[in-house]
Amino acid sequence: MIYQGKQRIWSEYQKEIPTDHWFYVRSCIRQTFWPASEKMFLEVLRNRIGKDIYETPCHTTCGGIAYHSETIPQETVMTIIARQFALMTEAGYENYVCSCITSFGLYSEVIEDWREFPELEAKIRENLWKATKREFKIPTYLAHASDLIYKFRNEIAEQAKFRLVNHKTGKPLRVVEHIGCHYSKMFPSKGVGGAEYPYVLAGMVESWGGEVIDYPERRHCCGFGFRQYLVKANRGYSVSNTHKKFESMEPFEPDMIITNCPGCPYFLDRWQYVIAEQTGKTYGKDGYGIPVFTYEEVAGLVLGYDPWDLGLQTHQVAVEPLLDKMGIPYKPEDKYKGLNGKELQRPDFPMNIKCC
Amino acid sequence: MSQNVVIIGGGPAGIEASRRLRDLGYTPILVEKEPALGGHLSRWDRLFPDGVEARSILEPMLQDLDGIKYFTDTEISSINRLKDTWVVKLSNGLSAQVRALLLTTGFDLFKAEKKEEYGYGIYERVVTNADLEAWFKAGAAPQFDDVKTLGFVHCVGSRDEKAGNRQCSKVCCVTAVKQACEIKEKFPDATVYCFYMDLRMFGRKYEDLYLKAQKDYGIRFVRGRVSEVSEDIDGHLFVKAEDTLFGKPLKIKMDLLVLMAGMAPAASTQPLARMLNITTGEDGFYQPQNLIDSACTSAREGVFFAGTATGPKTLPETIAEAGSAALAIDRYLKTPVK
Amino acid sequence: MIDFGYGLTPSATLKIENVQNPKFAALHEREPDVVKCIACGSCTASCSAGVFTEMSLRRVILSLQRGREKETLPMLQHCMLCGKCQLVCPRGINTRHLILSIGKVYGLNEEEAL
Amino acid sequence: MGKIYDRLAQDYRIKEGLKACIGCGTCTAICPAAEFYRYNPKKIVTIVQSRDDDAIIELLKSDTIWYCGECLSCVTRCPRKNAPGLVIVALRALSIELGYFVESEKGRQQLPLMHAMHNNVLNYGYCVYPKTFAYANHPEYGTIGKWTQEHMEDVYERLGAHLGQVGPGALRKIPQESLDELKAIFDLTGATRWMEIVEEKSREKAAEMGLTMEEYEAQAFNQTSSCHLNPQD
Repeated sequence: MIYQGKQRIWSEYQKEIPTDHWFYVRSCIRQTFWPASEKMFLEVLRNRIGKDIYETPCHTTCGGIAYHSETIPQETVMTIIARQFALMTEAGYENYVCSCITSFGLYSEVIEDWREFPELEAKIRENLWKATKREFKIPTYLAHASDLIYKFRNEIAEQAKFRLVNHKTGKPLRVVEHIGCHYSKMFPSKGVGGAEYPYVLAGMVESWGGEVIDYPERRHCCGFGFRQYLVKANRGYSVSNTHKKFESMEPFEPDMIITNCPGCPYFLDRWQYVIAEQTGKTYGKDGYGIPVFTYEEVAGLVLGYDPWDLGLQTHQVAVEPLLDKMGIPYKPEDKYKGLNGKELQRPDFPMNIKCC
Repeated sequence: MSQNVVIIGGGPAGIEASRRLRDLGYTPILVEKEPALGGHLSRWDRLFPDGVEARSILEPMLQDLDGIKYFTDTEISSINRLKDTWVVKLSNGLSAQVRALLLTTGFDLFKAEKKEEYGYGIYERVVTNADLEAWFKAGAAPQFDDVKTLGFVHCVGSRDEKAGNRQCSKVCCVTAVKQACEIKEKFPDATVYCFYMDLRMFGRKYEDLYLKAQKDYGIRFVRGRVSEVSEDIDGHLFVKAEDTLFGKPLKIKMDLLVLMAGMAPAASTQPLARMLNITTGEDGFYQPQNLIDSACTSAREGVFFAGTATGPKTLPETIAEAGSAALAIDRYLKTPVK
Repeated sequence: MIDFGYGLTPSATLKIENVQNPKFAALHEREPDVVKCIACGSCTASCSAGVFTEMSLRRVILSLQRGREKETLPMLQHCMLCGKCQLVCPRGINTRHLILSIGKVYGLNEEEAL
Repeated sequence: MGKIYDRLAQDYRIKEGLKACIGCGTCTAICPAAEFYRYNPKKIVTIVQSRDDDAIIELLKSDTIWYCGECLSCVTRCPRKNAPGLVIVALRALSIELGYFVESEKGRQQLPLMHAMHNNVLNYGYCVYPKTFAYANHPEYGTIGKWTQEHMEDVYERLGAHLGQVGPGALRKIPQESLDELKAIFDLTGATRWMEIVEEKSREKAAEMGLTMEEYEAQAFNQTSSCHLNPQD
């Protein structure tokens, strides 16, 4: 591996990211599986970095998952997106940041389509007016939430309480980064670092002390595949793709995985559980599996937030071995409690993959 | 005293045209930006289809430069039209006023690192056709001792809209087959693959070389464009393509991968085109009057072309065209100025 | 072990990392010309059996090279050794002889016998 | 130049995604579906490019067009700036429009998909939503997922989400006016019509298969035949 070769490519994909005043839209999947991650994103941007991030309760799904599972036509998803843009316009913002890679890819594609086919944009404007009496401006800047964390990665590093370093050995943690297909595979220039060697997560990992692993199936899809997961009969496809990635990364002995897309961490986490319960095979050390994180969770850990405030208790793959490596203190007894220490019945533990 | 002709570009086309013009009684002024004449040919080891040594072609040319004024390490500072002549100023301070200009600016090898998914400049075991020739020329085997499986990727930066080069570079197919046989001689036990889209074995004895590669060298041909290259933990490569004849994805672990970088327009093409106010095609190569019987003449008075400046060509084609360009210039200079 | 109602599925990817393919080597021994195939498909196009069946000599040769003989050997049952393929092969491969050698090397059993 | 092809050619995803294919196979080489299904995206593009209506109709009725996961990895690699993934999306849309989707096992999955997605989007404003993400249908949600569902209110409250609450925040209740706007968009732009087509065609197909709608939908969601997968070596 020639590191300078990657630096050269990264330098060619420098995306312009405005520093302030963003209109924020959430992710269906991130809210459902990692709600604390979105909370952390706003906490970091608003309270740690001091930026203006606006959110309206009236925004909805972008319709991306419904569209990619062929349950709504292109015209519908485009009009839903137009409505989101209208909410941004009405709120007086021009910079649009979304918490979902599927959305980000779709927004990028829709904006491109409208640019190439003005008659299509006109049709959608007409649709939106007829359906909602709203009008919209296309965002001046479109970013994925991770672009902003990337942009402020060094400010976060300055405030860091912990680093992606094994506090006993002082060695950098070996980190697998997983980007999410729709971030830059369609439009390489729209993603930090491009499509082949994306830098958005690698940049965070580097400035927070970790070491990025480049393993053969790094670019491969997590296997979500929309309908290929949503329909139970198809899930063999989904788990097989994750399995392929883990078989490929195993020899590199990663300490953790950091993800960009809200869906990927769910699949990379839960498919490890399924593979373990089905075949007995576990990855990582001592039968614990390889812990998977959202980039917000990693930022939160680095900044010293309580792991249970970050929602790490809702991961199936135990995070404790990593917390111990980083020297992050935590209260095992609080892991499965509700708000204000409310006692909840503890979850069952799986047979083949160790949990804490 | 004999009339001057300025030739820009000291590769095979420029040298050959200079010699022919000299033989026709002109004084060629040959300008080369590199420290030495010879162009890409001076960096190549052996030539298809018979494997003759490149220097056995180049050296006689270089020993036959009497009567040719040539300047290396020299760039073109400016070219201006003055009545029916061209005034050419060189970076060495000299200048010449001539009626005829010949552009033999050749091609640049496509920068293989632009095909990011192939990892040239990132994965140590990914090299180019030019790297391989350099090794052969230096008599040094590839720096890796354990080459058991290796591959050649055709059409790197050719027939590729994403890379901005739609054209076929013409020489890569036969070069790949030539190099595959050569490397098989260096590593007789190695399994050698060629990944191609179409095998364009158009020239005399090229098809024979292909047959020899299959029959005598056991080169394995896979019809499929390489899609992705990655590196495993000990630095070996995984190469992914579709075996399109089989209709299935294909993944091969390799110890060495050779990218057949194609021909891209030379960097000097556009600046000179602007100085001379001549046009280039969509592909970025110079646009001759037509590609049939006026391939050497430009749309501008007294500006001529030869060689790969007007698109990918083989060496014999380049040399032959240099001769025709010399004759075209001769005819032009013999016609009295209107 | 839990049954989730789905599971890992086999990969279609051809993994020919320098596959040692002794049978094909043996075939190559008998039939050096087998590697001369350029997959032009003339044999398949002219094949009498190919009109009614899956038979494709081009595919058979390729699958043998890839060590995937299982997928195509049964095709050979349909061959009637009419030899039209031999007339049209641009590389002059003695295809009838090749087919017989494949039968010998890959040991087609009785019902598959040519 | 068939009618079906002409109709397909009107689709913006075909305009975007299908220039001239040279059959080089870069798409198939890295396609996740090509590895785990009997599937080859290049062949699909070849058929569409042939403009042969009969072949295209056969495709629209087949399982083949439903194998793609829409990861769009193929888009990065095509040397001709094609997007096989987008061609698939266009084919799927046409298969629904023409009611051909019920002719294939994978296509029949549109019924459960439609119900799940339209329910989530129109009633909650989300594509995925905790209250409709049933552990029973998602055993891989794991022991921790089961726990999350059994203590849903407490867990989401602990994580700082606003599940079902008014005002901004994760999983907030999206105002009824906003949901009404989504419904209006669905009615105007064809999503509602798609639901009608899928329900009608599925009802016909269920009758033909001698199944109740419930049985038909359960079968589509749960059952898969081995013909989709590659032969085990």
